[in-house]
Amino acid sequence: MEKKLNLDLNVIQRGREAARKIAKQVQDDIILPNTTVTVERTVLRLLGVDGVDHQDVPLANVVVDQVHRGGELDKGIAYWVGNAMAAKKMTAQEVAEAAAREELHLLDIPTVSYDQIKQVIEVEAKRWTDFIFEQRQERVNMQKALGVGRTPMVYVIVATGNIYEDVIQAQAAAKQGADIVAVIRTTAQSLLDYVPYGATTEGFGGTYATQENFRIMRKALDETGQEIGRYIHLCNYCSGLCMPEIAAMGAIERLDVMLNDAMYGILFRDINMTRTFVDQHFSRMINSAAGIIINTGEDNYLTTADAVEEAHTVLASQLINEQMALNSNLPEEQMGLGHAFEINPDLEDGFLYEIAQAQMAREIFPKAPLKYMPPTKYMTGNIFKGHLMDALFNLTGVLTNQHIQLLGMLTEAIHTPFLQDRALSIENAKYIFNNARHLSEEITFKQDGIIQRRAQEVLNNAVNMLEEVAELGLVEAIETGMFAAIKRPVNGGKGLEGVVAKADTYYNPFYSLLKGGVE
Amino acid sequence: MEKKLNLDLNVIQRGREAARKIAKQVQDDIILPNTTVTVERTVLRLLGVDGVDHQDVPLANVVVDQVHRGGELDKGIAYWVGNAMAAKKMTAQEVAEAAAREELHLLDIPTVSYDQIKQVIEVEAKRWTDFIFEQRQERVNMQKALGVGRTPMVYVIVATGNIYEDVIQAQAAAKQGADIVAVIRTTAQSLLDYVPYGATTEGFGGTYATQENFRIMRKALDETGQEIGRYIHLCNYCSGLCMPEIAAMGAIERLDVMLNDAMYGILFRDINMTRTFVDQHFSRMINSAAGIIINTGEDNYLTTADAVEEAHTVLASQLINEQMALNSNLPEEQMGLGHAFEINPDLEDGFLYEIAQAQMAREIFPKAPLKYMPPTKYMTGNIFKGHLMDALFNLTGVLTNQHIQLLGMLTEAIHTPFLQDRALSIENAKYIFNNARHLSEEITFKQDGIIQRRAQEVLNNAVNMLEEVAELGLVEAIETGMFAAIKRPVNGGKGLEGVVAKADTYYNPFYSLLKGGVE
Amino acid sequence: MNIDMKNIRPYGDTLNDGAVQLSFTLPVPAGEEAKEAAKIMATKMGLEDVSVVYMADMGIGFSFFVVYGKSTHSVDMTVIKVAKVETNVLNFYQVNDYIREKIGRKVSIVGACTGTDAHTVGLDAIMNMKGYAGEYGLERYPEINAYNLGSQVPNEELIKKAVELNADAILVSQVVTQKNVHVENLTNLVDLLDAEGLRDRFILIVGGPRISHELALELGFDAGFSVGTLPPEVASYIVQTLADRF
Amino acid sequence: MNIDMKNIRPYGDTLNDGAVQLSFTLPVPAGEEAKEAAKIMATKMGLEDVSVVYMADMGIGFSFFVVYGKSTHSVDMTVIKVAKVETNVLNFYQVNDYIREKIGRKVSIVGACTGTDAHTVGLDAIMNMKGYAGEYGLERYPEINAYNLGSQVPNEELIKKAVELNADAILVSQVVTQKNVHVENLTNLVDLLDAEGLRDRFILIVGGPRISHELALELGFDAGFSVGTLPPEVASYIVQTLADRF
Ligand code: B12
Ligand code: B12
Ligand SMILES: Cc1ncc(COP(=O)(O)O)c(C=O)c1O
Ligand SMILES: Cc1ncc(COP(=O)(O)O)c(C=O)c1O
Repeated sequence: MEKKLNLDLNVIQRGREAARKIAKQVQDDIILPNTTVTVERTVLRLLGVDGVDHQDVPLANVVVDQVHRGGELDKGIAYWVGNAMAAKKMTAQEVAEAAAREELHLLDIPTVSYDQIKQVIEVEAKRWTDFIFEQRQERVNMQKALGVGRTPMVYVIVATGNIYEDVIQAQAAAKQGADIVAVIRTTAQSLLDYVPYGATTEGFGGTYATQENFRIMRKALDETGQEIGRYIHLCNYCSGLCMPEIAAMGAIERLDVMLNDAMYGILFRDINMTRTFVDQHFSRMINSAAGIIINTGEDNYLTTADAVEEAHTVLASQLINEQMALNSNLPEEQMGLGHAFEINPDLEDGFLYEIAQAQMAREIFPKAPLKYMPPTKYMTGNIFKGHLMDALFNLTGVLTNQHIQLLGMLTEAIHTPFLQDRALSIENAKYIFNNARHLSEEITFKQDGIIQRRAQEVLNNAVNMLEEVAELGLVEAIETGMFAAIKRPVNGGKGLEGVVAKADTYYNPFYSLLKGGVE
Repeated sequence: MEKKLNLDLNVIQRGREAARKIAKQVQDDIILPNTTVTVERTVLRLLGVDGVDHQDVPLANVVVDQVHRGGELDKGIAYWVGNAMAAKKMTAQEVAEAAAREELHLLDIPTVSYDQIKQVIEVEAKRWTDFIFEQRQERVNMQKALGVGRTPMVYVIVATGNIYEDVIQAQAAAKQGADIVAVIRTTAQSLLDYVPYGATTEGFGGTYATQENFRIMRKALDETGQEIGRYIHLCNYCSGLCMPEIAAMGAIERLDVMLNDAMYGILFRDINMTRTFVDQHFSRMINSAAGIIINTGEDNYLTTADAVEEAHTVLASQLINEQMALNSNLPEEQMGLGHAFEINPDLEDGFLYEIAQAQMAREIFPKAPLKYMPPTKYMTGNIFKGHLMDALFNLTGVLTNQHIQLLGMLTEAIHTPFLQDRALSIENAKYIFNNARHLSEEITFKQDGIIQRRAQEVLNNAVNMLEEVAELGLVEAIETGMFAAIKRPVNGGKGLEGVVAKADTYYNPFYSLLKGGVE
Repeated sequence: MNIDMKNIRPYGDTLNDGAVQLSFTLPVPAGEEAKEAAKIMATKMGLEDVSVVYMADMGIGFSFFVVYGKSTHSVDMTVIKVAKVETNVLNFYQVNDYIREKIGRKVSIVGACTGTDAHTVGLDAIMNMKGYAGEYGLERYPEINAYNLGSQVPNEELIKKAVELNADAILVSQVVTQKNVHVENLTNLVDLLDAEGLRDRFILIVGGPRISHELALELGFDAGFSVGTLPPEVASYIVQTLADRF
Repeated sequence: MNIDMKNIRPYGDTLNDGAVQLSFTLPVPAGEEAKEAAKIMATKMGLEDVSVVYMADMGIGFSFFVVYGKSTHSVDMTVIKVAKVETNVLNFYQVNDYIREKIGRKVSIVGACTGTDAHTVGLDAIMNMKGYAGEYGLERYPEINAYNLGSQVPNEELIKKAVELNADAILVSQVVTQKNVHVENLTNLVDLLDAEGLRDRFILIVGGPRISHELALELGFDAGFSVGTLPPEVASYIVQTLADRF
């Protein structure tokens, strides 16, 4: 890729170095020493535990809660469930069901040897990780057979609240030209400390993320993909209090893309820091192994802050997300780092600033499947003007070689998309992508012009900020409100009660198994 | 202005040379030896003849017809009317009125000396040319006082058929941000061999171009201009069988812009060649003196032909229009050469070709206030898509420094513009012009890239065509269908009966008076 | 989905939600009263849950609105019958073969943009050699003699030419529809033909972006063609109708 | 122009032409029948001269339409009365002066995005120091104690805080309106206040892009504010209403 912004590679290097330092500290001080209830539930899910009890509580929660209440989660749920399996000659699922019927208390079972536990667990764990790798291979095969859309890939959302209605909208979208369909999650779900179960029809501004819903939509999109001869990607939210569990569900059901950010939950959902850092780490290991592209949430910075003034926070966050992802062994090719087209449309030369920002992200993260978010904040009920803002957004996308283009909707300020809104949006993107297909290769930017200077300025500000954060430590930086002007204390936020310091004997087979899966 | 296309100056020079040769031949062989009924009627109008007879025939027509029927128009109407004025001690208007009452036959009046005739005529002629120069100065003064819109100037049409309804639409447009308002002319008018009279309310797809209508609209736009503090330009059609008369009316009523093309009438209205060449020449002398910007009609080539294949005919016509205009002493600063954004929107990289064409026009005619026409042919009932096509058109306009941007309407395929269509169009243009204000200065095109190669190819084709035309002569080129694939025989077409070979003693004071007016 | 064909309603994101988008201008100044007027207007149109999502001043005391609402109306699809050109569409070769076999002589076709209409592109698309969208025009058909009279042809002249050329079919193009000028002009043509007792001599066809087959029948034509028509469709209709009439 | 205020009609390019643009999707496959259905739908809405200018297949046997027509409905402007916030708008300095003079103590204001709503930008625009569109927010007013409770605040908690802080006014923001969740949530707040006999203790205000003053009154609030509201408007309303209530 041609470099057009004359960015100082040393400055970029300094930024990466600072971010690496930031991430390492979090890794060493927070992530490695701790586990969480959702990490442990994920372990259960990856050992084949599924279903809910008579009160609709997921069996994974039942089992982990039992051990957590007993104060013994620090050894890892794999230890306890493995012990039960070995002792009782049961599968993990049978153990969980028995626990749900209150016929079994994991902590009351006499313990067998560590080796015995490891033996039963590793077999089971390997079976499921292998299944994940198979699903990954299946994706590769299908993509090879069907082909995929060219970049920028067209990403649209469905958000009816009803999985069956979502299916109709999603299939229509694919036929209209969408490459990626994201099922928006109901607004209340991210703060639930469990994953709802089964097919659901009553979401609110979105549809529950459940394994069954994943399965239903995956099947529908595979069918449509076959029909139209193009692989259709499925996206959902790997975010909130159940990050790694959803990652596991996504890996099993062959989702392709997942919203997954290292800090979003802390800043925008007031989830506890430690909880989030630990959860995102494990969730990304799974995403990595499953070949799922993550989408980070830097667009969120700009929904509250000004996109010109705070542009550097987007880049700073991208660099942190990158380093944290690397610590989860997630390859750059799966890092769908986020950014957004959110500058006030009344700004003179605003389009130039947008180009600068988008091109900058492209040059700094050349291998990343960047995810570019559309104008939302300045959209109004004027659907005609809105359609034009989306057009400049689409033009910027193709001009700066974005990988994933989340399409804006002309009705953004009014309602979640109608069928026709999505169709008009796709038409907008397809028209502009095609009509300006090679514009990117045709154009260079003036030496020290508005665009170059803007990109350089944003880069400098971001690197200065990162160096400050590295100095301070990420925890303190967040505590003092350096990100999105939001202050979150280390001991505040939701989900803290689900954080557990690991014992020396902590056992989780997946850390090593998953790492092994990716080249 | 920065050159971005790497165009070969020698090739451009060759094109200009060929066009100069083409224009010179027309000037020498066709324009100078002939006059026409409308040229002579124009002379009367510029001597103060106004009004209609009891059958609504304009007095200018009554008088010229009298002399033309008598076979004596070859001396010029100025000779005959001057003779009557001198003999009868009447003003030109009085002569015309008497002729209309059939109390006076110009050819029956005993002739006075040539010197006497010249004396009465020159005084009167000078009075009216001075008035035109005053109007020109008035424009300069008002523009200085009020300021004018920045380029690309926003040009919109009104087309209700009723001048009073037009006024409302025009004033609204100015308040919405328009810089130029064109009153579209009723569809039947261009083939009338007279100019209708008075205020009119029943046009068809447009409003009659009459002097009173000009006056009404001029007054309305001056008022609104004062109110909003921006000079609003008025445009009408100096085209059809009455080109020079409308030029005179426009000069008197301080119009600012006029559609005026050297070949449009021949090709697209089947008006006789000689008639058109003579008429356009005199009309342009008036436009030149009056400081009126002409708009040529190259967009018309692309309504029937393919905009990619026939792009070079646009440039060829621009170069011919330029040379013909120079022969009328029209300065480059008043040459609003036309071109259009009419490539099939489904074409891959079509946007690059549009940029190439627009930038090429800009570089080849650096001083001309180019007039850029919007997509029309590929507009459909899909108003949403249409609005996007207009957006790329607007972006191309600001990116290539067009001077006059005739705004496209999202309802182009449906109806002449509603109030709201125009407002949305203006919003479209203003948004994009402002948001990409300095994009032009920021961007350069790849050496030998798609854009450069396309511009070079179009230039080469145009120059080859012009050299062929120069070889053949313009008349024969048109006869054999080299322009717009339309064949027009030199002795065919409308208005031929109004062409008269000049006598040696032909007299028309305005040729020299008008020439003298411009530096 | 369970779509009730007797009660079709607009669809936004849920079956039968009735979702409709509107835009219009009212000749009143922007403000709360204007917004209310827009809401009342939409309500009178049978919308519920009306949202006036945008209001803009048009510069002269008028206001533009974008409105969303849920239509309470429904349409019974089961009773809709639309008049359609029913002949099979043959391709270029088939049409010529058909003429040779079923008609046995060349077919003569005259076309024009009539009245003040100067939009020739549509008629040219059907008639010119070059054709349209990859399909040859009628002039290219060896078994058809096609005469394109061009633009702004008076009805009288068109009829004269059709008689002169012994036309089997007359093609009229009408693009300008302002103030319903096309309806007037087309009616006038039929009246003239009737008056001269010539109506049955010709297959009478009209085309244009605002023409429908239904409108054509209403106005006394044999067929009407609209946006996107290709030459073979027209040729097929003509030759089959002609063969039927023998 | 001679505008008849008793019979306001949409305006395209001529007074009373009734011109209206529509777009909607019907759950039927594209084709002549679908087009006819769209036309019937528009006709039922009271449009004449209906043109279905665009039809597009939506991929799943549904069709999208763009339609123009002339509305036969008219609106009587002379009888429209819209409830409006009637207090004068004072600026930052005037509000503070007004409080000092007419109220003589600090004014206490509590605000929250209630229910599941997490859209804080609108409320922040009114309350935060920084303010909005160049106007300081309520927190900056020296004579006002403003407490912004943030997002997703349950109604119960909001009331508790308001009592605790001895609030003069409660500000509620509601942005999400899907399935009318805002109406439910706002009604619930009024019910809770009524139940505890606290309704008259507070000036109760709601704001959001789909809120109108009228809706606010309907739901039992004192005032409603919508798109583009600036902090001084809200402050002015509160302090003047407060002074009146003394
Ligand atoms: C090109 C064009 C012109 C060119 C025409 C050049 C030419 N030689 O044809 C020029 C620039 C000269 C022109 C002038 C005017 N135009 Co014009 N023009 C257009 C434009 C942009 C495209 C029309 C077109 O070529 N379409 C492409 C063809 C292939 O499509 P089509 O005509 O629909 O034809 C297809 C079918 O309908 C059908 N068909 C058509 N005819 C026939 C006939 C038969 C027998 C059959 C079987 C089928 C058939 O088959 C065709 C192929 O599929 C339209 C806007 C638009 N995008 O539609 C405005 C438009 C048609 N013009 C319009 C107007 C008002 C004018 C003027 C009157 C403006 C003025 N006052 O100066 C003038 C006057 C012309 C006149 N006297 O008629 C209006 C009409 C409004 C209305 N609904 O009444 C339009 C809609 C633009 C607008 N929004 O104002 N125009
Ligand atoms: C920014 C934004 C977000 C941000 C919010 C960040 C934050 N901290 O606020 C994020 C990304 C988190 C978000 C999330 C969601 N959002 Co959101 N979001 C928007 C967006 C783009 C802008 C809203 C905004 O900030 N406007 C700017 C402010 C200044 O305007 P305002 O709110 O109207 O406020 C003004 C006035 O209304 C008034 N006002 C407002 N409140 C008050 C209160 C008082 C007392 C007073 C006096 C005045 C007042 O004064 C303000 C200043 O003038 C809109 C789309 C749009 N362009 O409108 C969608 C939108 C509101 N979101 C929507 C949805 C559905 C969601 C989600 C539910 C999606 C999902 N399933 O994940 C989530 C969940 C959030 C939740 N639980 O509520 C929908 C709502 C649809 C509907 N009508 O119900 C919208 C319309 C987008 C869409 N088309 O789908 N969103
Ligand atoms: C990373 C990430 N997660 C989740 C969400 C969705 O919100 P919620 O937290 O309600 O699931 C977003 C929204 O933009 C996001 O960027
Ligand atoms: C130079 C010129 N004159 C006139 C016209 C208008 O058409 P008419 O000949 O009907 O006046 C055009 C239309 O594009 C034009 O370009």
